[in-house]
Amino acid sequence: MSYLPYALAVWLLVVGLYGVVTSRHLVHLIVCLTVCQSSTYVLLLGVGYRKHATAPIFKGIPLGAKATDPVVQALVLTDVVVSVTVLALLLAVAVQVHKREDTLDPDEIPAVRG
Amino acid sequence: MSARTRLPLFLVSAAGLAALLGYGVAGLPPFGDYHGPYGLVLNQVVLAQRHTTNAVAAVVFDYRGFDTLGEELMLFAAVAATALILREAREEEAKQVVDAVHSEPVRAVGLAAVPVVVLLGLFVVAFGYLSPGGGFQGGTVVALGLLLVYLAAEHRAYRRLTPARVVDVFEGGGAAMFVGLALGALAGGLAFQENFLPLGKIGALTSGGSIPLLNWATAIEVTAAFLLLFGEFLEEVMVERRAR
Amino acid sequence: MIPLQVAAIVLVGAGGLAVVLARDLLRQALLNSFFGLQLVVLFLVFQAPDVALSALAVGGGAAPLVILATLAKLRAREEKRR
Amino acid sequence: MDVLVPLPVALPLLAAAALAAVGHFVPAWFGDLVAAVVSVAVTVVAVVLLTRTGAHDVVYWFGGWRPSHGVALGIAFDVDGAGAAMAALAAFLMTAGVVFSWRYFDETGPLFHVLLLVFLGAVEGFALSGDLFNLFVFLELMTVAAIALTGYGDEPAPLQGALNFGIVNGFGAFFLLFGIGLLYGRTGALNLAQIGRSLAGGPTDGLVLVSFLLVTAGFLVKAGVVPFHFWLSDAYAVAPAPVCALYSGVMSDLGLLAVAKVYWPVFSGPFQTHATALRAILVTAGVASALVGGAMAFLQRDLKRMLAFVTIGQIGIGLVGIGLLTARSLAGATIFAVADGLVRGSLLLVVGILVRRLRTDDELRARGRGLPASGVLFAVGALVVAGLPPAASFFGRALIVDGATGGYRWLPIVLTAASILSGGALLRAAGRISFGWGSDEEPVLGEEQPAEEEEPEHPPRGSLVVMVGSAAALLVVGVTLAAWPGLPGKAEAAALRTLDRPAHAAEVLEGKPPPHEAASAPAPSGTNIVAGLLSAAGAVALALAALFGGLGILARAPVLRLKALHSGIVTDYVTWLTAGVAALGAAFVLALR
Repeated sequence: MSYLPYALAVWLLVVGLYGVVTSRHLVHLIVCLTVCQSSTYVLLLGVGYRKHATAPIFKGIPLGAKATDPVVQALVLTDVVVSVTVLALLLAVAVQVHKREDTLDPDEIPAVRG
Repeated sequence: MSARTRLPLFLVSAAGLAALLGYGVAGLPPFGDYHGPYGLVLNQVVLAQRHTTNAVAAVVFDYRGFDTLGEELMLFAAVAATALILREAREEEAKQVVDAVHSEPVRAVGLAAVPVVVLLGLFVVAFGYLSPGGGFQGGTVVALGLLLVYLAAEHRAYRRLTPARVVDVFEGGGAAMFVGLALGALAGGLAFQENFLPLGKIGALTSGGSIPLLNWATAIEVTAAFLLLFGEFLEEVMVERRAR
Repeated sequence: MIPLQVAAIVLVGAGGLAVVLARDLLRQALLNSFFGLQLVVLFLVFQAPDVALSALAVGGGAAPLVILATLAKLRAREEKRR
Repeated sequence: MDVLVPLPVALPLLAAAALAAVGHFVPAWFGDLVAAVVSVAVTVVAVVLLTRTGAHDVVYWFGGWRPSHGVALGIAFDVDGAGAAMAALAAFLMTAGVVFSWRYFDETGPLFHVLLLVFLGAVEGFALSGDLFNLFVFLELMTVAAIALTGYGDEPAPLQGALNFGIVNGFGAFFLLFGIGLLYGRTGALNLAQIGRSLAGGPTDGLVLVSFLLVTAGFLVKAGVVPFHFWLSDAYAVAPAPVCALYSGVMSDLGLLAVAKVYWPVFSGPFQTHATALRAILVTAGVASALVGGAMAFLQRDLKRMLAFVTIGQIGIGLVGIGLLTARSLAGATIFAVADGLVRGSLLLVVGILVRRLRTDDELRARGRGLPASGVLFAVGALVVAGLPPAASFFGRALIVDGATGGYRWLPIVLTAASILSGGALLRAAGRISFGWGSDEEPVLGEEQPAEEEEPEHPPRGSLVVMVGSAAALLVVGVTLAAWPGLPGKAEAAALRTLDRPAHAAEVLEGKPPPHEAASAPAPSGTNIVAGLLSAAGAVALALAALFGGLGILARAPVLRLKALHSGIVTDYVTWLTAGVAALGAAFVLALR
């Protein structure tokens, strides 16, 4: 049971990969990418959690109280906000591809091959 | 590869990958038994060293402020690039604007919500280093609040409120301010990004030295970035509407 | 581990699967915002309120908005072509 | 602390943000000017830093947070010889790229230069950082800027290449971040030296193996090592040539050297007793890359794609150098990466000249239309890629081979074969374009691309002198780098310090000066010189055979199948990525346990 959060991280990464590989539409694919990304957030916050601990905000709690790790939270919180702009960037590229190719099926977009 | 050969290859590989990842996470301490040291040491020293009650904000803006600098530039670059790609691909089309909502009561309620949400966002920014929140979260909320102008009123009003040129200036300016504050410390003989203001009284809005400044620079940057982003995507939709 | 955490973990796992399996784009966009909100709950029970707040602003606002705008754009363009 | 250290990152990023803020109000040339001034300044700063790393690393703690009791509170830059050299290389290549495209991107406003500056800041940060998460941040920043830069095609083209780039590199970053999560859970540290110190006493268990796998995979995706290389040729096909020069000369090399940068401080402790097995795995991956890259390069007609595969092949040779796990090979790999990066950058700028003058970078279509100056540059660059002595990359390659320990006697033969393929491909193109040799139909090289022989909207722009000059500058520096006094000895001393994990950790975390490493002054042996000459001669012979004998002989199933694998379909690429990580992981688990 105490490894369930880590199992969730593995699950999300693999499931997201499955979604990407079987995707027939680039927008669908890009959304699946964000599922993979959330797996890393779950892992990071999971490793920084401590039993019976409060959030690392020391307002109105006794000095030296047990608190969760602030570092992983800092890493994740900025990345969450930034990742949505990267999502938007990829979607904008997809919109541009659609404009020129009339399709967003990865198997049908004619690309330079070989 | 045809789709028929791709899937079996993927399933075998993914099973292998899942096994490997499982093998990896099995070496972690059980959930809840994290024993540090990095974050736990910071939890011990943050009040004395930084006078901010929110340890996460101290990490974001000071201890690991250099990561944040990189993340801010990522936000800045991603939005600038999105705007570029969409603007280049956008057709020059009719200027006739169709507005989203026509029901007056809905408009009134929506517009009334704008100041509420914006104020909420500003509140989240302002107290970010004392309680949960900060420039990243609050900036996003402020941008969402202003976006309600579009949803409730009209596209033209949103564009008038957030003209692209001005937003561009703030988007670049917020990021430049963040880097500039760090370089300022360097020019003053301190380390890059070192705090150069008095730390203030623990729990007060003036606490944390330069953290409030960095926090507000971030808020400006994030708000402007999201306003620009939303504006560009809405413009994409409006172009199609107008064309019909 | 407390039951609330177990519940949040199971929900997020199911939510992620649902997003991946949804083949209709609009449906996927909606499921994705649900998934985003489930993550908010998970972060809260992991004692990470700062992250939960940013996941709320992103998952409940910014991300669905950008995705829906993209879908509206693509749909409008496809209708125009017909 | 040394005030210069933050500047290579801070200057470009500040300039980028400020340029974007004032972009609407300044004339078009302002962007060129700012980018040029900043990249020259960063080049100077990086070279000065390089001269200061002679006897010890330059360590810088951001925010002034020095470690207390062995725990790093903040983020450190740990500038060693290799890092400073890469930083200088990146800024110099960027300078050449900016000069090369002077006033070329005027219409799109200052954004091209804004993104270039962000890219420069990101690669500088990645080259200098000594913190694992910070490496991740700069890797991502590099990706974001690069996705957009890839879209600045010379002609309007679908951004499919940019999308493949973003998606595959996105997965690389997720793997890296997952690995960081594992390491953080075990060690509670993000500083490389501190993670390494914490791992050193512990077991070589699943967590260590898998985190090494994930972190390495993240970097190898960026480097473009087989089978993580598929995105690379698609991105090069659409990106403008000066941007390709930065990708080839900087981004790939940085991904490659990051493997050593993380392996030695972090993982060398727990893997100490498994070095033989690890060596076998990494050298195999490098050799596979070298051969696949060379073969695929030979099968291209689009020069940018050809150089993409040349890059993959040369990076493979560099990976062999890092994978041999000796100080001499590491020194060789570093010299090789820098020198060859400059030469590949120069080759891509020459392709840029062709694109701007002939409006094509297709070997067959450009047959007999080449310009004399660019033809000479291209041919010399091709010979250097083939391993011609006494160019600096030849020295690097010789050190790599000399550093091989027993059991790798066959390495020179395989690496020579790979170089003959890469060099032969480039020389073939040079012969066909400059002299009109050979035919203008080669079905094996692929069908005619959908013709875009549109009349140029504007006459060819850009001064030829400026363009040739910037390409020539890269080539000259890349070739003559070997003349830097005592370069091999210095590189080896630096590599020896990298290999001494405990001393390096004490230097970073406690500021203890490292022990003086007595470096020999290795010189390439006679065998190496003969091998280099043979390799260059082989490349010329191969090119001539291809030009006058035709390529019909290659129209066979295995060749066509290899080409067909590079399908341009992103879901294929992600499948290969998954398979590659799983295979590499299986090899680790079987060999290292």
